[in-house]
Amino acid sequence: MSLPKIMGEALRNLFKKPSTIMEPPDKIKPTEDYRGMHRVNYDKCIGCSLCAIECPAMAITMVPIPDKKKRYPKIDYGKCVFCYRCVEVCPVNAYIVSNEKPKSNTKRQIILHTPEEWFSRKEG
Amino acid sequence: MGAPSLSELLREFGELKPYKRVNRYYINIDSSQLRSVIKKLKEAYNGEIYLSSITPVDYIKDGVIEVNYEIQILPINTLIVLKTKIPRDNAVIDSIVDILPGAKVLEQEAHDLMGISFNGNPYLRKPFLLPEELAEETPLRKDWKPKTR
Amino acid sequence: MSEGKYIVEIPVGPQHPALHEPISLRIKVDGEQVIDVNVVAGYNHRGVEWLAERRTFYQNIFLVSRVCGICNAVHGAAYVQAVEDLLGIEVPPRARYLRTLVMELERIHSHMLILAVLAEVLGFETLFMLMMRDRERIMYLKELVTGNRVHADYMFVGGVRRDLSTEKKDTILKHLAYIEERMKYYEKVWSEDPIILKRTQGIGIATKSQALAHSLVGPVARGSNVKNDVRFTDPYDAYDEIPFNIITRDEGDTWARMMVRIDEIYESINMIKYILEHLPTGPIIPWKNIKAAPRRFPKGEGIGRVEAPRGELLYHIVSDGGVKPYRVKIRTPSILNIHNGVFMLLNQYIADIPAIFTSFDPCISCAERVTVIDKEGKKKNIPWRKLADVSYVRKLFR
Amino acid sequence: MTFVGIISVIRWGVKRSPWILHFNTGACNGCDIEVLAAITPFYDPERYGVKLSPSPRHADIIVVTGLVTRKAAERLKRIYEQIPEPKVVVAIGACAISGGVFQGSYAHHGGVDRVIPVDVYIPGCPPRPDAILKGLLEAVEVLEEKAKIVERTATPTTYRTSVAATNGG
Repeated sequence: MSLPKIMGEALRNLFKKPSTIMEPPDKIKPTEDYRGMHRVNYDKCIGCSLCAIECPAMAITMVPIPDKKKRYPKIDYGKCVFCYRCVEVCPVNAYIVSNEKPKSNTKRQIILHTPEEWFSRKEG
Repeated sequence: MGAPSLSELLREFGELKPYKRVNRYYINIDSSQLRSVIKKLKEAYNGEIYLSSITPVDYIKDGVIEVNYEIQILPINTLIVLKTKIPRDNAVIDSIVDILPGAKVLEQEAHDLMGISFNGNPYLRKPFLLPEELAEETPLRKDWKPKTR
Repeated sequence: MSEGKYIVEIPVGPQHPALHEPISLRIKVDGEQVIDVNVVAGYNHRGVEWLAERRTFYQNIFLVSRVCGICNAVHGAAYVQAVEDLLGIEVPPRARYLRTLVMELERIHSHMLILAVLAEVLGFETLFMLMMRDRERIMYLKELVTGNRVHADYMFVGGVRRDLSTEKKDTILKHLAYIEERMKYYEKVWSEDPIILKRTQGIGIATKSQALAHSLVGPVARGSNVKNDVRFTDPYDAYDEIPFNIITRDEGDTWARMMVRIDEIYESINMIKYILEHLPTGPIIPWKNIKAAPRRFPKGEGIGRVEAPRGELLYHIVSDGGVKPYRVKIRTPSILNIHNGVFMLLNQYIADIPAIFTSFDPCISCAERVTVIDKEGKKKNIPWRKLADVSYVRKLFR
Repeated sequence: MTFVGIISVIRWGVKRSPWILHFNTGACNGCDIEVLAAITPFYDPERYGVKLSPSPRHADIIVVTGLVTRKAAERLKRIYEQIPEPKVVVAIGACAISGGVFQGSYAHHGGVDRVIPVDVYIPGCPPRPDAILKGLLEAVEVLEEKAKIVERTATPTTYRTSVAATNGG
């Protein structure tokens, strides 16, 4: 490329909008169809543990809950690969899907989704 | 040179059987004939064949390891699988690395993970992919179990 | 040095800033010329084939996708093709077209990535940034169609997991028109820029017979005029209905391989346009819903072959009639190109090694599926002073 | 300038311009291309001063992608030791956190925290570039906290020995 051409390109780029997304990174929204955080509607869940069997990453474990007879799935987002296989196989469609990005954290224990959390939120 | 049909070409080694999909065949051959089959294929198709993969399968019940050589023949767009069987406890087969140099890494891999020795391949080494502490092990054999850590 | 050969062994990698991938090359040089290359592999060995024998057929769809992050949809497609071969299922036409669409999108983004990375290796950082910027659009399209930017998880035994709505078609066409226009500019840069031409033309040559004998696949083979493309030689999915050309070049050098990739991007764009125009209607899986997929697998074997962005990918599955496969063999294109392609590095200059090696489009996680290497651990015959030079060499890779 | 002054300058510099070292310990490349995508103009981390560093000795944050294979584990430990204090470890993706889909294989140790201590976890398979950027900003906060501790506890002698140790490694 000749020098005037390069200068012209540089000048034009000065007035172009930058391609960078200037919003803070946590404000950037994925598209509607993004496979984001999925949660269990524990009221619908029948405790069949199909999702725990089918999960390729063993991210779902069935845990007992005090005062409940059934076992409920607990999702570990640190293991989850967001393939949505659990959403597909659930016979009662108990999974709630969203396009929410999984959040980064400084503690390993916090990136979990447990039935206790759900039931305590309902009671509280 | 007109391309001879594949089944005619390999009649002396065994019967060519088709897979479900078109243009895919397999043939059971003796492991001692492997080199002559590949040499014949290479000559018949002017060198326009390439080795696609080597798949060893461990049949522990029968005590054999089946080594499948998937070979693509470019002029007639055909995949042929050469099936050979070797004993499990003496897993030795002739190397084809001097006929098709592309077999080098596939034989290295099979040697490392399945413990098959290829006669005449100078590049074999262990460990190739495995970590140092598993250097003597062959993880893809069915009787292998990982040590608990 | 007149008193004899002065041979130095230079370890390159595994912490490899350009490719972000762990592989180690032990290069023996005489002066500036490479006389021997030893690929030390295994840093990325994760034991996928072993794990696949211990997971169910359906879990494996998601496991094998994660063999490689760049070409994940084709890994899934090859695996499900092998399982369909085993089961003997026909895939509905709409699903076949949608699979092809996702695989072609993946080819575009993979080729753009390696074109950008090679530009960076040559020191052309502006081109790297521009190509990566435009590549984001393809990633956006991939997210739109499959639900994730990288791991598509789009394939399923018998069909695909998501349908494509009409509004999305227009978005895809809009972005593809932009990419096509930009690619014309990049093609001009790649075929005219004097620096790129001087650094890539005439180095790392593989002749046709060498490429065939060493089992090279994909753009590396097609750059050497080998008409080897699974899309043509063993058509799968919708490739027997979609018109396309196989791109080959006679030069066989680094530049030819990159130009093959550029021309393949155009072919992919045209194929996607054709797919969107001729997308059949109908179901996307042969059953009522995904829950009705078969639970029993017959005894037998299945072979799945697809043309990944890097070359032919082969899955060989053996089933003994259980819920888990008896054996899953994964033969990735990179293992052939990396380990068998090193003959092209011989008699070249050290400065050209990164360019030639990058032009193979090496994908280490594909090649090893289980592994990383130790630079100084094994052979300590290099004096400490020489390691200062090694860090210099590694800067070349930046 | 006094010694405390020098350390404060280091802390200020660390906060404004964290250099990251990217190390692939056995990932599938999915996280790697997202890290690569995160340093491109679309997300432009250089506005926060984030820059890829080629050498562990210049890095403040080590970004680990992928599960730790047995061969890579020793490399990772060495690289971790070579990074000068204060340092922060970021584990990107399900594999780096726990092993992800590859759990139970013979060839790896599992997540990064089995080998070196991890400060920030970024879940996802792979996380989006903006999520990676968010995690890096979180790591900068952790880094600042750690820099404060280094500032409070460092004396000229300990500082010099730690520098000597990292240079000799």
